[in-house]
Amino acid sequence: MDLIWLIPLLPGLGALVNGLVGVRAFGKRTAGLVANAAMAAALALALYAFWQLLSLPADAREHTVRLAAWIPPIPLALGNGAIGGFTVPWGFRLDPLSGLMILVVTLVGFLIHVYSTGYMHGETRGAYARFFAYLNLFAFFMLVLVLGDNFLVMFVGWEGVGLCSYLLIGYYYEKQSASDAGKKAFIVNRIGDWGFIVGIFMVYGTFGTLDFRAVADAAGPMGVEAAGFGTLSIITLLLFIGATGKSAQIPLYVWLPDAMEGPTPVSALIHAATMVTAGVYMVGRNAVLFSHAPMTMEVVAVVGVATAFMAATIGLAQHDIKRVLAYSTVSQLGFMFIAMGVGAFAAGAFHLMTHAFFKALLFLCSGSVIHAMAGEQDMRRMGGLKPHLPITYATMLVGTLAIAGIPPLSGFFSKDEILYRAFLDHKVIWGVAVATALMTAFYMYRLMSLTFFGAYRGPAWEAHGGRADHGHAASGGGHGHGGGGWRGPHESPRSMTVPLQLLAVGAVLAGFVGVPAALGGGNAIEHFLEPSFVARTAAPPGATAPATHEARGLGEAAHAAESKGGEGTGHAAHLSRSAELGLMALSVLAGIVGIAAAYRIFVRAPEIAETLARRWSGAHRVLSNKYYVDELYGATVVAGTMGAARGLWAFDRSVVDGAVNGSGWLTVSSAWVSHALDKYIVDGLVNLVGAVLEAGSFVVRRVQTGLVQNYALVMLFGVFAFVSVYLFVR
Amino acid sequence: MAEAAAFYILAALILGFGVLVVTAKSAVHSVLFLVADFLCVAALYVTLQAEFLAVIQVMVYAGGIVVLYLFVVMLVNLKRPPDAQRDPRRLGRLGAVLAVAVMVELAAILAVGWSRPEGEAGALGPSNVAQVGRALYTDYLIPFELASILLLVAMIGAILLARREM
Amino acid sequence: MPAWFSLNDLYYLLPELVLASGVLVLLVATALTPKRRQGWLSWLALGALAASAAAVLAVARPVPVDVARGLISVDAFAAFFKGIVLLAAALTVLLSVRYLDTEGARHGSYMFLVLCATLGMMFMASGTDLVVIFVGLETMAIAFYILAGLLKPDRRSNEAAVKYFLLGAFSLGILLYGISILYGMSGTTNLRALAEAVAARGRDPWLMLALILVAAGIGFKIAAVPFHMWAPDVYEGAPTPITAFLSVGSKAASFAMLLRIFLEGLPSLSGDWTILFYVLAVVTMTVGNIAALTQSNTKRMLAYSSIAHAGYLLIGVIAGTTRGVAAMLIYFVIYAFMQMGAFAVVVLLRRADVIGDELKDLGGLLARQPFAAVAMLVFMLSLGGIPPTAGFMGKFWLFSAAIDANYVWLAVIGVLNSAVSLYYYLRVVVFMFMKHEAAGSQPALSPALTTALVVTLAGTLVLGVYPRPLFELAELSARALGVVGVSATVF
Amino acid sequence: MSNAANFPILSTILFTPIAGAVLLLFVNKRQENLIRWIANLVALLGFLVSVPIWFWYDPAGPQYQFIERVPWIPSIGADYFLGVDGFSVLLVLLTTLMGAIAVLSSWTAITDRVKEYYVFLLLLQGGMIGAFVALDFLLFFLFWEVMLVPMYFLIGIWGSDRRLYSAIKFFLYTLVGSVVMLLGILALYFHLHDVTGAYSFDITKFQAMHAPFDLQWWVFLAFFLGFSIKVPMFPFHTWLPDAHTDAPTAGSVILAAVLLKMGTYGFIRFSLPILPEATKASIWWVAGLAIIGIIYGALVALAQKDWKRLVAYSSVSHMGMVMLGLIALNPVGITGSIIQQLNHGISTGALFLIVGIVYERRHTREIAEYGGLSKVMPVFAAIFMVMMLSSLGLPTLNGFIGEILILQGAYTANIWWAAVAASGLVLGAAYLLWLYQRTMFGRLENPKNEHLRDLSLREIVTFAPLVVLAVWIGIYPAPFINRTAPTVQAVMQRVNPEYARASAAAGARQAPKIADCDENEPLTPFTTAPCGDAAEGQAPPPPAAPEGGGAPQANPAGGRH
Amino acid sequence: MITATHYLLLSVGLFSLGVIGVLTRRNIIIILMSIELMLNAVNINLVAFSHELQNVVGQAFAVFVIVIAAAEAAVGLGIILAFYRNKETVNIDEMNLLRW
Repeated sequence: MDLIWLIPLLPGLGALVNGLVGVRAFGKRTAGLVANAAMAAALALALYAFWQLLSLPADAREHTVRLAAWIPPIPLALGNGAIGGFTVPWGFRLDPLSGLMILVVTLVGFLIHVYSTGYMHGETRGAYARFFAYLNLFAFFMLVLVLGDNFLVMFVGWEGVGLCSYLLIGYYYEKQSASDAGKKAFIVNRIGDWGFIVGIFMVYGTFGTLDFRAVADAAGPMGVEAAGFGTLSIITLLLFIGATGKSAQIPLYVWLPDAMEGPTPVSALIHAATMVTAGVYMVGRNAVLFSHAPMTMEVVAVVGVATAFMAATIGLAQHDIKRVLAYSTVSQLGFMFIAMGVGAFAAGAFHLMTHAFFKALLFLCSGSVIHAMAGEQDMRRMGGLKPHLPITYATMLVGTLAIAGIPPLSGFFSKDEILYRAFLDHKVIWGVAVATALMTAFYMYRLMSLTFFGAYRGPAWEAHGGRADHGHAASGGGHGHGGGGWRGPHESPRSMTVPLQLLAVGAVLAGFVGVPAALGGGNAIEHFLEPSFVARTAAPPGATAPATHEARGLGEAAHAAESKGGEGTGHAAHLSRSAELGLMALSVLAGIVGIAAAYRIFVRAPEIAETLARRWSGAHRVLSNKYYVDELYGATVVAGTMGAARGLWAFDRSVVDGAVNGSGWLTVSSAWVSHALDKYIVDGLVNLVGAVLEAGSFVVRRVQTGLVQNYALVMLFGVFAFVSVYLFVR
Repeated sequence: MAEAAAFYILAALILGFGVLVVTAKSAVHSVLFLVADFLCVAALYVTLQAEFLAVIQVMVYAGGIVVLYLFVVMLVNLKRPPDAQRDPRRLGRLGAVLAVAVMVELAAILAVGWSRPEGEAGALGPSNVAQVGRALYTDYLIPFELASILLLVAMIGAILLARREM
Repeated sequence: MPAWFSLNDLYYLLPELVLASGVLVLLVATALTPKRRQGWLSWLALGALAASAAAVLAVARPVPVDVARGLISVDAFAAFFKGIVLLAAALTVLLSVRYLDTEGARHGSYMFLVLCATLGMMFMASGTDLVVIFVGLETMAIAFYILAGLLKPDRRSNEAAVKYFLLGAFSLGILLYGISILYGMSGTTNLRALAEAVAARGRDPWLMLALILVAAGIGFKIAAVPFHMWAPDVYEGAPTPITAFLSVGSKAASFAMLLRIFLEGLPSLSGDWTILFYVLAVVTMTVGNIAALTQSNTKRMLAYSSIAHAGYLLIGVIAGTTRGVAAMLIYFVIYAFMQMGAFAVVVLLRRADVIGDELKDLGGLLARQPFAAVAMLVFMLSLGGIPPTAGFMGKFWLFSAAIDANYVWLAVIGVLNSAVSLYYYLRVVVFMFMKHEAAGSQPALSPALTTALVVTLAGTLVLGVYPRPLFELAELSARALGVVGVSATVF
Repeated sequence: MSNAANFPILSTILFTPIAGAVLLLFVNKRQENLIRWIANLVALLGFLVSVPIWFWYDPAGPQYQFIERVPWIPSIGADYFLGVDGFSVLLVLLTTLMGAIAVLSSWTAITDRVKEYYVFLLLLQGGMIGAFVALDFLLFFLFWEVMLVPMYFLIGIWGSDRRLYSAIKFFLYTLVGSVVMLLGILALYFHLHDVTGAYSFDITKFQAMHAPFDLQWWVFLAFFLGFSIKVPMFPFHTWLPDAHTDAPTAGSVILAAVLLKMGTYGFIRFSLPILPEATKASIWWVAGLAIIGIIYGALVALAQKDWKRLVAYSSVSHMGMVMLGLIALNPVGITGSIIQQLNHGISTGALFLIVGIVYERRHTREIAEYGGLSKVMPVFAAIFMVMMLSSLGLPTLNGFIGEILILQGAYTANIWWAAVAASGLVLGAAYLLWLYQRTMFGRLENPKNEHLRDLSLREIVTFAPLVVLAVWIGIYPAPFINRTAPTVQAVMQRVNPEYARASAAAGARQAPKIADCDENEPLTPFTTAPCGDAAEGQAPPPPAAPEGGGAPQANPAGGRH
Repeated sequence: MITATHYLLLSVGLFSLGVIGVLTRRNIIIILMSIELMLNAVNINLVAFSHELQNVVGQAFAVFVIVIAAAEAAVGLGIILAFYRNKETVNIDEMNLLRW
């Protein structure tokens, strides 16, 4: 386990090799091989490390490796006036939570790498290596993110994955929309990072350390800020702002749908399975802090549920296959935050894991579809693909059922756990979440229907036999056929279908690690993860509130003993087994209803969709325009910033500079104000002084008339002035 | 009383001729009034028991300098009247006003009164030519000699400037 | 009281006597040399100046010596200024050699006048009696009136002479009127006796009047605003080497006189004249710099720059401390080098076909005459006070004197002014380094001019990097001011 | 390792470029390639001779090391007094490195008046080094002013468009500040004389002096004007975009990388330790201006259509960050400020080089003229990407380290400073990414860009050290941070003595856990620095310059030679 | 009783007349003469003080002033002649080649 730092480093090396050498020298085969080998090695190491972790006793499953001092200690005062030392090590920590995450990242990552070798084969040689370099780099940063033992190392990964996301979204950089989307992703993430980083400063100021474990241990004995809005609440709120950016929650979710401009494997890996869950992971990582700040928890839950619902509604009306999935991702991330917000950290992490499998699967399937359709992403031009793409269809169906929460697929267990915990916490949240689950099932099956069922609506392929210029430049789908003409929808190569099948297996089986007690399972994953969510220091006796709260948040079994003192909530956290089963049934029902409705509308009677869209045209328009949020942001935040920028620039050129140039000053006073604002005002305050001096110079020169008697006059005036001053002043 | 009468008469003459010098239309007239003025000043010196200076005044000023002026005036006045052109930017009138203002100020300050510096009650006889001579040749020998060089410079300079060739 | 005159007096007057002899020899030699072959007279003049300088060194004494019944003080202060004046004169001679040939003027009479002016300046620096100072001043002034108008065919030269003369005579009237009142207040013209008498009188209104009038008269000589009006016109019109001499020698001697009269003669009124000079200094440097900003004629620009420098130099007077005086002395040496050097470049540009005093005549000088261009760059930077040139060290001393004497705002105005001044100094640089080459024949260096440039450049650079000897000398000299000397005893 | 032989290393560093400039004067100006070779070799040599101080400087020793002291003008107490502490070591190295890079980058960019160009460039180099190594106030000021002249010429002769205007603006603007600063120096100088009875320009004496508050206040204002114009801080920044825009590439690089550091160097070396009370009284408005600068600079950068001007305004923003860390007056903030100065030198220098590359090829800086360059210049695009990321503070690159330390320091001083200033990071990402998108991404639509050459080997070599440094500082900044410790410690002793007192304990408490420890890099520098004596008022920082000017032997056992 | 003050007031008057002349007349020669008036005013002062103080210095000084007045007159007239040769006038308003 001392070698865990190698897990991120291997893909890092892969990225280095491919980035420095590969883009110039490697053939596609070599480049793909390097990247895949790096990922495979990382996967192997991760499996080994995880196995070692499991072999430890449950309360000792934590291992920290520190490579070096990143920032050596520098004295700094803390919030309480004491002087501490600000220092950050390059430290990595393996514990159950990070163990789970590295497994997900390396496993899903590896599969997507494999998939990409097939999907990206149409790229030119350099671009191919570049893609894999980025992908490896992403894996590197993602692993740093999850393995980091302190806030700053996590932040390294945090920003790093943002960068890779930027690079990969903008992979087709010649496409304006792609580079726009990349930029948007990065900047919106940066807005979130603002909160994260300020939160980090507060963490240091409060605890004097940035180490997760030390922070958690220090926060453990602190009181829960149930009554007011204390330091921990502010910290957690700031951290959560960071999470909303990375995990695409309201109000910072807008970048994720646009991020679908990237190649589909990227969408699968980054924007579905791993990176976007970083926010969830971060909240889970700081579970102790969050659980001490109930007000933040409320915010988290509300934001989560609102995002889940809103994204699901938008998903109903999208036509782009990837966009549907993107909104679905946003929605599912909302679910995870609901879990976090209601204190079900383990459930959230569980859903994170299952989601990684089925959403990656769904994305890769959509990639397969797009591949088959030569880059077409609009579902209105698909349909009836089932016979052409049997494997894709089957695996995608598995994914759809999983996300819809149909037992015994993985999505069922994790989603159900969240719904259950939400029900315990707040009925309204639960209600909305169930509605969302229904919609999820609906729009996912709508996607299935539009893609695989019905009549084929796409272009005729025989007529396009000679079409050579399709491919990424035209469609953005990132797919090319090595120069050959498109010969109609067809199943993808093995390098793509095998990962699909493996992921489908995962999507089916991943849920079984968390079979709830109500179904006779042991909820193994929750027990496994739980040490990551608690402070090691025991709560001081009498501090009932935190204990109670943790009990609520962390599962009753673990803290049953501690929650003895706590009454009310502690007991309310239990439902009878039958009630639990009833809830379970309800959620399954929601899934089935959704699927059935979608089947009815889109497969059986497609005209209903038209009718509905016409009848609810207003709502439909709002939904298909994504609630106009992008437009709103464009009109307010972006326009405001750019307006300020332009205004300040004008200010800079005219006033600040102008006081010292003068030409600006003169121009302002002239009638040409409108034109001048743009052009001359800029050269305006600095130059004013210059102009004044120059004007002064001319005045002084005019006095020099060349007439001797005037000179004598000036001299006499000097005498006169001095004498007068003497006479009248002194 | 006689002293006072002499002073007032001479003062009136000096100032009167001074006004004429400054206001005379013709430069020749100016020069002539200047001679008269200088002679009056010389007379004033006599009343102040500065006979030597009075003589010098008559000899150098009235005899030398004024002749020079007259000569130059004659030389340059032949062609056209000098006051023909007038530059509007010249502030002559303001100059006169300012000069009067300065005069008033000076007079105001000087009229406040003057007192003899202490411990300097020297003895200057009624005929002090010898004393002046001694002062010039002992105390002020160095400036006296320097003045000779100055006069040499002036002489050579005047020649340099006045002759036609370079 | 010692004998009215003795060999001792003659010994201590050796520098002046040597120079006066040089003047007479030169006069005779001029008379005997045909017009076309007068070139060697310049070297004769240079020899006389060198001999005089040697004599200055020879008679220099650590303790001030009173000579000629207290009319003259042979002290380090005087020696320092004599050194500056002689240096300026020597450089003027070097600048003049080819200039005179180009203009077709005679060397002999020109050099005679230069030496006479120098003689007058030396008396101004060493005189401790108003009469000596005044006669020395006039000797210098009259020589300059003539020198300014020496290029008779040149109407600008004529005009400069007339203006300088009329205004000079006018200001002389004012100065003398002031001096006459001073005499009336004290019964003496000796500065030390004057100081005692004035101290006894206190702030008498007459004294104040005299003070203002004398300040106005001297203000004219040092070209302080508002008594500066003559300077730009005369500097532009006069022959360039004379302009240089006027701006350095005349100014140095006038400042020496100013220090003598005010620090030695009127120290008890320092409260009053400090304010007066404060105002003069501020106005002078500001107006000088502002007016210089838009000039297109190099000489005229340098004239305004010289006016501004008078303002800076007044800071030393205002501070009134030993440090202040030392700063002035230091600055004058430095100023002599850089100002003479700048004029040397202007002289260089005077060719048979080009007058060369417009800024555009400097165009592309770097390509045409790199040495001169680089030298001019150094002079301009030095005038602007940029290290590592000497000008920085000079300004540093002046401003430090002001700060030391608690005239912080004066120093602030001074430094801001010096920043403004860089604008027009750099304009010169722009023309030399960044503009196209000007028309006209190739400016060529003559041996004399090269010597002058090398000397001024070396002075400007060396004093900027290693000013130590100058500083020590200047402090020594400044301390001598106002010290009553011992009587002369050599023989 | 140490400077066992008391080799006058600082003088060597200082005079190498100056000697090179003098040497160039004697080369025929038509032999342009010879001139280029000489200049490059001299610049490289200048860097190589400066490398030993990185190794020889002992963070555990006295603050100032490699002391050289020779009387210069004894009558006023000015000495030729050189010495460096960790901060100046870093800046000197930055200067020599950037100097070499600037010279190298000019090979093909400058074809006109080559000889003068290199002479000025090398003189500039000498001036900058001098300012960083001088421990005599007068000497410092001398070098400080000397720099203006060659820079003026670099902009004025080899600049573009409005070069004369920009050059004179640069010159006068900075001159105004520095002359006022000179008055401040003089006021302190006379106060030192009043206190000690001796005239001296010894900076270490000033740093031990306690001036009355009134004097401190005025002098602080004077210094502030001088330094903040150089930095430049918000209302005094307008010379910067013009100067940068019109300067030749090497000029911009030097200007951004080194010249601006003069201002912040001045604050840390002079304003803070000499005028602690006045500094503390000014924290609020200085921080306010710094924060305004961060946001204002970023916003104005966002509005630029001119590539170079955009980078110039980003400089304003970044330097605001540097100032913020500095005025936080705690060790983390100041350390961050110092590190960020290096970072800014590296990243912004590189960004100017990047503009220079395309400007040399296309002779326009209009962003709209470019687009899609990634296609034709992939290596260039990659380097640009790295430097852009470094500039916007991506972790694992250098900018992040500085910004995180600065913001943490600012947070400790005042929560709102950090909160507001951190928004600069967002804006920074916005303008840089947008710039990158507009120039590198998109389709190559301008036919003039179709045949742009990618980087030549020489150009890659100019960037290589910068990229290496960016990554090094980003991943392992400890050697840099440790070297700043004596400086920070000395400053703290003046402005915030609690830190000086508590640092030993803090270091001991926080130090463990960290496994790695390079032998040359003690991880707890604050423990070793002398501090915490009760009478810290009287005790001057310990630079102990023995008579005769030998460097104090920090490591007696280290004499291997 | 005629005191020094009387003489001073006289000299102020004469001095001011000279000043007015300098400032108002256009003929350079008359300006020169006005300056002579100013110098005479100075001399009246000196002699009056000399008499009042019974001190010879004033008279000696006055001698020097006269000498210098003479020298100035000579040089001044020479300069005017040189000017006149070029310009054919002694009008001071026509002398404005050097300005600004």
